[in-house]
Amino acid sequence: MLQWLPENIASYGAQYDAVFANIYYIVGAWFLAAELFLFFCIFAFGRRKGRKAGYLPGHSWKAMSWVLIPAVVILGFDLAIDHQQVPMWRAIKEKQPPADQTVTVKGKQFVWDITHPGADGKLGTEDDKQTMNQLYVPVDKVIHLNLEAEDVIHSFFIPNLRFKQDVVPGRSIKGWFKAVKTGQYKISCAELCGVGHGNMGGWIHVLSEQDYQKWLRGEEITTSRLDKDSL
Amino acid sequence: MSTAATATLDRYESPSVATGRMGMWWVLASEIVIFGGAVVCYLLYRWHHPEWAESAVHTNELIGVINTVVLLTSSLTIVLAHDAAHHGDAARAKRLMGFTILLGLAFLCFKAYEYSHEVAAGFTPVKNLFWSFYYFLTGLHALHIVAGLIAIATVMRGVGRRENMQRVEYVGIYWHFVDVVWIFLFPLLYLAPKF
Amino acid sequence: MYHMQTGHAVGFWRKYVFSTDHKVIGLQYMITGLFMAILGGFLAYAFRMQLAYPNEAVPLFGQVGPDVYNAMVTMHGTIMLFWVAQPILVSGFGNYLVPLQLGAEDMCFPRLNMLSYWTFLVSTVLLVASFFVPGGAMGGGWTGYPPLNARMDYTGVDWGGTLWILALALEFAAALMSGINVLSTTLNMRTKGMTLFRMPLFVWMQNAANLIFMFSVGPLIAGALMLLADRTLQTGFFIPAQGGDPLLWQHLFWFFGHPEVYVLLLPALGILTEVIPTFARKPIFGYRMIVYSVVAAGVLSFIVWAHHQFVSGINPQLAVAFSLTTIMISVPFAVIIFSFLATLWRASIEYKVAMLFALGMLAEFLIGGVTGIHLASTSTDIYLHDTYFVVAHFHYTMFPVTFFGMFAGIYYWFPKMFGRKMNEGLGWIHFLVTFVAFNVIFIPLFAFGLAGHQRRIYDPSLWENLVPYQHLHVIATAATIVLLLGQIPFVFNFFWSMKKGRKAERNPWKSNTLEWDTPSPPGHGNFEAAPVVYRWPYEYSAPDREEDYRPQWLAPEAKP
Amino acid sequence: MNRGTYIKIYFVLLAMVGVSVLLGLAGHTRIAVAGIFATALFKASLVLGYYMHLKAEKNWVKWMLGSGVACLVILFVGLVPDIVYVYGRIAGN
Repeated sequence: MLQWLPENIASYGAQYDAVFANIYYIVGAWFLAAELFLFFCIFAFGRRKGRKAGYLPGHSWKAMSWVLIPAVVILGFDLAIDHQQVPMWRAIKEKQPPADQTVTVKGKQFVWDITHPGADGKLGTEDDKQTMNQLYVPVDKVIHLNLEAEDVIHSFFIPNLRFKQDVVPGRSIKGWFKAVKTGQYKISCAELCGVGHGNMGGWIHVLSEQDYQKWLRGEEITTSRLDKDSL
Repeated sequence: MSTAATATLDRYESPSVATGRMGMWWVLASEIVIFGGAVVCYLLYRWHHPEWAESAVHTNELIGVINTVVLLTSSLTIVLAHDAAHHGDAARAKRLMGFTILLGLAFLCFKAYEYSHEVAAGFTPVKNLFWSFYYFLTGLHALHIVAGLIAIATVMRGVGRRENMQRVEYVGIYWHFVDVVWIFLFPLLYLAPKF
Repeated sequence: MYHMQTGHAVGFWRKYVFSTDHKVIGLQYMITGLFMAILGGFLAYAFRMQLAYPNEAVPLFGQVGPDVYNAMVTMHGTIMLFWVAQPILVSGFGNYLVPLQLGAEDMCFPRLNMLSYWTFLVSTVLLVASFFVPGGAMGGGWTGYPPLNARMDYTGVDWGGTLWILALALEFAAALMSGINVLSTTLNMRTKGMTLFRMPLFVWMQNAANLIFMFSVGPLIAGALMLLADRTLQTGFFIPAQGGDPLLWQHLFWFFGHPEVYVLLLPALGILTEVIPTFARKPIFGYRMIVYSVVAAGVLSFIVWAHHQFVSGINPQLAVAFSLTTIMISVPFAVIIFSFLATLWRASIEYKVAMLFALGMLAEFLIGGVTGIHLASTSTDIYLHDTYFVVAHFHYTMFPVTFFGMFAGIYYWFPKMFGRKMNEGLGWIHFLVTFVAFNVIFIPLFAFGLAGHQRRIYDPSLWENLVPYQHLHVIATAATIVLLLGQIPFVFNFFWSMKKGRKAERNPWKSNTLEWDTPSPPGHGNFEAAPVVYRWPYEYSAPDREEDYRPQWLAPEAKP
Repeated sequence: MNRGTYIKIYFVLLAMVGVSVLLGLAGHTRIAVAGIFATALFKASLVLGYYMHLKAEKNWVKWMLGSGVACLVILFVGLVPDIVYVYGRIAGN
């Protein structure tokens, strides 16, 4: 199943997909064991003449331990899973590395309004660059996002960065990522936001440093396929 | 009635609480989480919005006090009606339930007076969120008063025919619950929010 | 029909329509639910066709635009949960079986019970009517998140959303009334000898479900009234610009919404606790352990709700705490599932259709359970939240629970309800088609979710990253049609067997619980004579008895 | 319980209304707020205990009503981090 995940271009991508795989294999093993046992019982213990079912009410602690011990082992595995995944969560949502650049993303029905800092690298100045649905970032830089919404709840989702955060009107939620590979990747809206929800998306353009500077100056970028009309 | 009751006694495991009263307790359990949920929302918002205190000074505390006393008195009359019904005094029970209904109507009249003055002063449900909550909480409570009055009136008719006297207790429990809700709404909306 | 206690005949209207008999009310709930299931299934067909063949007119439906698509997915979710699963599993089976299994004549508040059904029917009418009002039916998602649904302008849905809220509020009121009946009946109307720990597990589960429902739904009812005010009066309970907070609704909704999963799951597990021992001819393994697990799950279900909101802007540390509680709630359910597996060990299984559906539910529900771990762990949920993975996950939990559980119950109790057996051959076909088609629909959706397919978009062909997987939508849609067609044998079997099926005796499956000590179907008042209970309900294949079952009502044989 | 008790309780309740009103006038302090809610709780417990006869009721009923209140406490505590101390909330909202 895991080969379905799209290419991962986030700096934490390898660890992230490792968490994924880890859970997948632990849980998969338990799942297979349980299903195999179930199907074994179904086929092995069919009704036959002359054979009576065992009388096993499972009232004693000894009998119940057949169920309780596996359940406790499962709890152990679950806690182990949670223990190894929580640092990943903290790394993504709580501990943000210092920003190289901050971008404001504002969702509204049914576009993403994106404000890039201009050449001075600061938001809220004259040279800010406004785009619609197109996010431009330099590669290998820590990008902070101010995620906001104007009208209803949207959700800023970049599958290749394993990034998702709902944007809520009245809040400015911080997010961060660092893309390690240049190219164009999809942005979508992952929260039902009205009639145009199915059309609400965009592209993130991860550019090399030179290309990014070029874009800031408003020059043509040949390495990038700038398809402004597509979603 | 009595034969069916004895038959039931033999028929089933001994009941834990009289069936009608237990049904009323379940109703109250559902109501506690409904009113409680609304109050939890109000408290959370109130904690976040200290500026609501400015709106809250405009609630009419005098009428709040009067209505508290009216409801407490009606609680007394309905519990005395239960006492009378318990001792088989149907006429007295009926009279006391009549008082309760009158007091409930008085509560609604005061409430209506209060609402009309507030709306006239511009404090409508859309004025701000404090007033939205004020109308929401007191309105929901007033609806329960109306439902309680209908229930009491229905039971009162039965009591007049000396039928189902045990229901005086059940309807009383409901009425006391409405009173308890008001006991909390009164400080929440009239007294404490001014701080 | 003849009334056993009062001894007078009852007319048609009192008997079938305005009845206070718990069995009739239970069947009314079930049949209303089955009709709504047809509607919900048809909606699924229409929007799956749109996903497979975007923007082509859907046969039997017509063009599906984005607004219609939103309305259809919203109503599909609402209908399947609150107008199919809830009325059938909780109110339907609960009403029909709880008094029978306790040895009672009826519910203890029969008129409240009738009021409950009629309130439910009014809510059904309101919900169906909302399809036909200007602006169409509710299109803001079955979770009704504000601000989207707090103002009509955001969705373009006018009266549809308002009717949706009213219908839900009435449905909750109906479910509460029915629940009060089940709880009171269980406490006060157990026949002689039926102590609490001799009750069938089905009764335990029904009571647990109704208690959980009662304690979780209140804040949402309050919230629904606030949302209604926001929609109609323009108040600002959930509008940030007016000081409200959209996240409050999400919390209120999921504080109810997650326990609701168990409200639907527990009755279905209750059906399994009756069906599996009967056809395995073996006592349920660990009766008390299951009861305590249900209690533990019920308590835990109140502290897991925010795992639906990991990326919705809640405090990240709160998310970690909720992840831990969510992981912990898997333990009581692991205990219950393992108890079922232990029950099958050294069993003597009869492959009746009811048993097939019960086993099918176990096998499928496991998939739903294990995929939940990816969603319960906060970091992997970042990626999977609001993708098709979630859709596949909850269908793997809710579909087996609702439909496999319901079919297991219907095939099992049909002889009791209508006095005739259903056809086993047609039942096998029904089971095989349902089982295979269901998996073919939803396994591709897991793949879709992993590929990053976000939910609730009406036209996947607009999305460059999803176009390579379009064939999976076609497969899933084809399987949906097969699944729906596969219900035809059931519908035919149901109505045909009602009239022409093989006559069923009182206890056709040689089962132990009290409902099998009544005529099939039971008359008004249920039992000819008050039954007395002598033992727990799962005495199958006892070594000291020739026959492989010993009903609860059978007096102990005198010792020689 | 008899009529005398009911009437005595009634006068205690009235006195409590007076106390809470006086507390409301006394001053805008935390103690006054705490006192107001303490009197409300006291009043409610009197009504519950004596008028609704919860004192004489089976224990499970008290537990059942109490667990309803417990659910509300859970809800309240769980929502404080999000609704009161809001994560990422823009000032002014």
